Amino acid sequence: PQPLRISLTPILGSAPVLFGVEWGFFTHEGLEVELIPLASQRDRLFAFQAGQVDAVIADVASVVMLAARGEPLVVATAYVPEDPAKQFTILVQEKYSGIASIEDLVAALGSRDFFRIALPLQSDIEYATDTALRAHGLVPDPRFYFGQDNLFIMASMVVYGMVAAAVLPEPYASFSVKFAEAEGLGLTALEDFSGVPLLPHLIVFQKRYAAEHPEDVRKFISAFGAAAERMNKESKEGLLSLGAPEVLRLFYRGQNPEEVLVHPSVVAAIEAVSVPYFPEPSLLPKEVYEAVHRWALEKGYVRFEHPYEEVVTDEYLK
Amino acid sequence: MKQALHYLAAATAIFLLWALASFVLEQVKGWPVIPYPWSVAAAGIEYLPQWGSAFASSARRFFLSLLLAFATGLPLGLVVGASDRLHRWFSPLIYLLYPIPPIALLFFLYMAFGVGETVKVVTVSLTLFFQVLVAAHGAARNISPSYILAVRTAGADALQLHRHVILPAVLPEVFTAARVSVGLGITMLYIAETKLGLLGGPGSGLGVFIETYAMRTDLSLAGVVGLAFLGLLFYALLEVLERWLCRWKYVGKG
Amino acid sequence: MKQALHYLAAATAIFLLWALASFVLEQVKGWPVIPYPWSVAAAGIEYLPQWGSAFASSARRFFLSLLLAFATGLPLGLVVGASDRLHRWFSPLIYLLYPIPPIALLFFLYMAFGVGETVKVVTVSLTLFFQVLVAAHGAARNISPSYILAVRTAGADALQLHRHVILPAVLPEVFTAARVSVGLGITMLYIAETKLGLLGGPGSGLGVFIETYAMRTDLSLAGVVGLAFLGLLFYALLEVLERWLCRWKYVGKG
Amino acid sequence: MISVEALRIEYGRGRRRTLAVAGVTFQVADGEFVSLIGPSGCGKTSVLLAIDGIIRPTSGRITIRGEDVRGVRRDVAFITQDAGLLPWKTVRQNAELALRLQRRPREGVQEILRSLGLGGFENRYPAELSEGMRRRVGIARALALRPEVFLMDEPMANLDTLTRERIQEIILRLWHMYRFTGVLVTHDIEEAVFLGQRIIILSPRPARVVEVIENPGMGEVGYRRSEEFYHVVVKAREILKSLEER
Amino acid sequence: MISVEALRIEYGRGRRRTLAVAGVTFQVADGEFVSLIGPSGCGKTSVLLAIDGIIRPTSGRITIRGEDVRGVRRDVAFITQDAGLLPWKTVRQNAELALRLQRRPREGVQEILRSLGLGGFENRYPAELSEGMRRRVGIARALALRPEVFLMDEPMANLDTLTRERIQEIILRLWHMYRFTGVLVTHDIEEAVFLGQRIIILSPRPARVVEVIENPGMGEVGYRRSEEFYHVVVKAREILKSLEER
Ligand SMILES: Nc1ncnc2c1ncn2[C@@H]1O[C@H](COP(=O)(O)OP(=O)(O)OP(=O)(O)O)[C@@H](O)[C@H]1O
Ligand SMILES: Nc1ncnc2c1ncn2[C@@H]1O[C@H](COP(=O)(O)OP(=O)(O)OP(=O)(O)O)[C@@H](O)[C@H]1O
Ligand SMILES: [Mg+2]
Ligand SMILES: [Mg+2]
Repeated sequence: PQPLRISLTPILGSAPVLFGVEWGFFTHEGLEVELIPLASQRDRLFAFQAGQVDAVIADVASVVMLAARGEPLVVATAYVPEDPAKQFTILVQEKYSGIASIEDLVAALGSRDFFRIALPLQSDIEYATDTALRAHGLVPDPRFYFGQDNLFIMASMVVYGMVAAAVLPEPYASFSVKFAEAEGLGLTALEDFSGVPLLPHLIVFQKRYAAEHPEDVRKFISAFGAAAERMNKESKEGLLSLGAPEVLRLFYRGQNPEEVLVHPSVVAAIEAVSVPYFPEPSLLPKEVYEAVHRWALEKGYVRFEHPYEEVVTDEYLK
Repeated sequence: MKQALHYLAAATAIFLLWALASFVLEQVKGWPVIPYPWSVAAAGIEYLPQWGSAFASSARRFFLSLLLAFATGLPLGLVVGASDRLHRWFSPLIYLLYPIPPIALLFFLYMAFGVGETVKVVTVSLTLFFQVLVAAHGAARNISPSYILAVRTAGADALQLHRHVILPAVLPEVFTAARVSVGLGITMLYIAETKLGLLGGPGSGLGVFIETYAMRTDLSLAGVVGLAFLGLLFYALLEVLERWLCRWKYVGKG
Repeated sequence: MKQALHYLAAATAIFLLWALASFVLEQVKGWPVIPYPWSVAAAGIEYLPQWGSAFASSARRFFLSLLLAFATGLPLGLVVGASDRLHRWFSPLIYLLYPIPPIALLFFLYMAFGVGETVKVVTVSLTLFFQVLVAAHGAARNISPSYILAVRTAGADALQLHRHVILPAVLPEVFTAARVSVGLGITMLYIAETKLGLLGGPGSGLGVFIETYAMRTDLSLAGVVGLAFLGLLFYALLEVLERWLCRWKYVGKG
Repeated sequence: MISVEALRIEYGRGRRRTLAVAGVTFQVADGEFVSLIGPSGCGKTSVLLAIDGIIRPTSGRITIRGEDVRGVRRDVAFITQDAGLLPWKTVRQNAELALRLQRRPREGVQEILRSLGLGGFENRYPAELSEGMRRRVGIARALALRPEVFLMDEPMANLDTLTRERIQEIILRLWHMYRFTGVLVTHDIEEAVFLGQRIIILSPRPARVVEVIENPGMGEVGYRRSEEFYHVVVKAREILKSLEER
Repeated sequence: MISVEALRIEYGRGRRRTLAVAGVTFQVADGEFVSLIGPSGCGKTSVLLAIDGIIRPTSGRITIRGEDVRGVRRDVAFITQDAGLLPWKTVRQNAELALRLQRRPREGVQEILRSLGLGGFENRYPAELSEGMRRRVGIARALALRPEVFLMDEPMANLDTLTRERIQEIILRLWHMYRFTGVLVTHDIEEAVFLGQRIIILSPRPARVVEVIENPGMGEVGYRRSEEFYHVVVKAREILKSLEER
């Protein structure tokens, strides 16, 4: 039988898949899973649409955009951060930009032509940032942003001052702040995503694949849930020692774990990362879907409305 | 006139083939994989201000790059090509450096030129520069000795030789090279506009436009059509320029 | 022989200029912005297995792309160029499609060729395809009518005409185009390796090698040098091939 | 016998139409050698190409040995102005080319090359030969077909006097040996007189036959230095001059 | 007076060394017209280029009016084989080119063009002219310099008989008018005899003077059809033939 091809994003929501493979939860269910590493979010979505992968771990904005084209099937919530205000972080280089607060940032965006925030476009992060800026009375403009969908490159850029500000999810944000501190580079974290709903990470399947292999989808989700449950029980150290080299191998190929993971700044930065609680897979809330969908319509990222019911189903949850 | 007609016919053919492909794929796959040309046109019109500003930015950028490449590559190529000694010493240098893709050196380019407009223009024109250089160099080596003899027997100095013989003699070949460069240059423009990250909103260039609306195939295809138009525009420009500068080539052929 | 000497001199010149630039920048900026050539060499040697495997993968990929581009572009260009009618109808089509960068149509490429190795090779060869097509087309249009008359009066049919006249007549120009394509192709290879398809490790291509070690300038420059070598290798290959296939061009000139 | 009747050739269509040949009639008997001379651009090459079957006449009729000409015939050889050697083929390959294209056995080529003084050069490329040798390779190629009819379009153009005369003598010698039917197009008056039993003079474009000069002395030993030769040359020159002044 | 003494010209160095001219000596008196003839590749062009100061002799001495030749002189005009017209310049621009390069006033060009039958074609490009007209533009360019010395390197090559003779006559007429000192290089025997008061015959490479034929009848009315012309042509042909056989 064909393995289930799934493309991962280097975000926390992918962690249960990684550990599930590592701990053998999928093979235990009789499911062979093939991890497909792709260069960027855009690539992952293209590959999904083109039918080259059967499933992806993605954010809500991606799901909205995929819904507009290929009628995917959003199955389940993979991970929900505990605190909506802390799901993303705005990082600024205070030294170069003179920005110390969210108000400074809003003022800088409004007045300085060249000032830009690095973030992945067409993503939950862009949605959240738009919403946050609007809450501070600023009409979002695409010219505010510097689109970069490789989170690692973005983190490096803001750490080394190549951009003055960036918006990053966990664990990138905590990692970058600590790493910069350890390297003697100042990096300030501004958090103001209080008005933003919780944006879960999602497991997305091709509709056709789900129709043809409904059992495999159920098995996958149940193994995923089992892996998440075990993760919640493991210690942070145990998870890190097992997961970090795996993450490097998958997303940052060529970085030698024995070299990278002992680097003092990296060690310090990893220390700062907190492992969240992974809930049972559940349905994507309708309000969240609709809020992001509305935003995507306004932005011109999608053209037509796609009702929640056509996209999200609980058919495969248990 | 007649040529314009053929271009029109070709455009129509592309249009029809495209529509056909859209239709067939829609039937086979069950969803509109490739949007129909008319929906692309509609999307383009809906976003006309952005599309127009993207087109204008890309066109300006491309024009600058082309200009820069020619202003530097042409004289250098002529001088190196026209002298046997310079040719022997410099052409290996050119050929050693030529295959190095400028984007591989992007990091250093960013350091030298920042992340703004300059680095894009520099990246594109660096690529074109070598094309022009190699073409001008080759053309200068192939100039008929009879032309050179003609002006030398009339007592021309080196500068006059370049002005009256070498430059006009290589122009046709340089125009051919320029036409080839347009295709290549547009590819490089796209890369320069998107490789580093998307800067400045969809109105700041067709590359950014295409990637920003990547998930809206109709809009992003409108951007791709924009790139094709841009290429065509420069072709037409070069054609007009050549017909004027090299009008001696077009006489006596009906 | 003598040419090899000039290449050696050029390589030395590049080496010295590079070292000088490193030195000057280090003095000015206070930190080693551009690593010295010897530290790049050392880094390359340290990572030799990876570097070697990256080089081999890239070379294989590039060779395949070049082959594919020539196998398709050359016959098509010749056929379209050699016939007035086909030329009139097809060349506008070529020029309309030529400026569209294939990576702008990534989604369709993925759909057609998957996300694996194929799509990378296809993207590179698509770009080269147009270069070869345009060159072969132009060359076929410039064949001296006296050659054609010579074989037609001897009773040649269309196939024989292509085999005995058109193909050998365009070969030199096609080789020139191929040389020009090497530079462009390497750029596209870099893009294909870093921007699309399955992500590989640093051993899976020089492009990935360069990007993986972007923060280690010495290693990533070793990758850039690898690209330059790759280009040079293909240059030399084409040179040898041309001297063999077009040996009639090199006789009677000492 | 070659028979050309009311041959009319037009190029292009509509506004671009050019009338190149406007009704030319002449015959060439088997084994006869005639030369065709006329102002440049008058349509000489067009007539020859029509006889070879490469271009189709707009109207009129051309027969060779009573058969209508339709396409290139195996028993007709054509020599072009610059011999049309392919620079990427060696002397031998060039000489064998016509045979090869017609899928005929390639024997005898070696001997023809030797008889034309090209022995030892079989594996050289055209670029390594002198102009005179190149023309001889072109003649060898034609000769290899063992043709009944030889059509020659200015085969001696752009040669210096002595080389030209030497090739003219080679052609004459070959004609004496094989007695092919020959048609020579030239713009050199002396050449036309040296190699034509009859000299057909064509008018400026569109070509018409203006006059046919009989030249019975052609082929005699030392003809080039005879009084008769001189007089025919003068006569042909007068006619051609008068044509231009019209 | 042009004086060429023991002129020796070598090309290249080391293993690639070619001796093109091996000691050529001759004089041309003021107002005299001589022709230089020799087998192809023998070194004729080299001699002419040396006189024009474009190439530097390996040894030997060249003087014009007693002055050593060093570089291109203003009073010397050179006409090349194909007239060397620049295709991107109009007839007038081509004719004015030499004057322009030497920064001299461009008057009189119009009249020269008209006298050569090129009136009305001033703004045409070379591609629009017949071959004969192109040669005349080349002559106009040379004439515009009002030179004392005319050097001509096969100016009538690749022309048909009638056009060639017409240009020969134009050159003769100009010589009668201006009495310049002329050196004509040619490979056409009749041309050499028609335009040379003396005919200098050179050996195959490396060039040496083999024989100088006096040709006092040159320039007389109807010379081309005279007995004398015919005899000089035969004599020159004999000598050249004997050279090749050696
Ligand atoms: N393929 C063609 N298409 C259109 N016109 C042509 C073509 N070939 C020849 N012509 C025209 O037909 C006329 C006769 O041409 P042709 O080559 O037969 O003359 P020619 O006597 O051989 O000339 P030349 O002395 O220059 O060889 C010329 O005016 C020429 O411009
Ligand atoms: N620039 C050069 N470098 C090397 N050899 C040369 C050069 N120019 C001429 N030669 C050689 O010198 C010899 C004489 O050449 P030149 O052109 O003077 O002869 P020519 O009598 O004018 O020949 P043609 O009748 O072909 O015009 C030839 O063998 C030629 O190969
Ligand atoms: Mg002709
Ligand atoms: Mg010469």
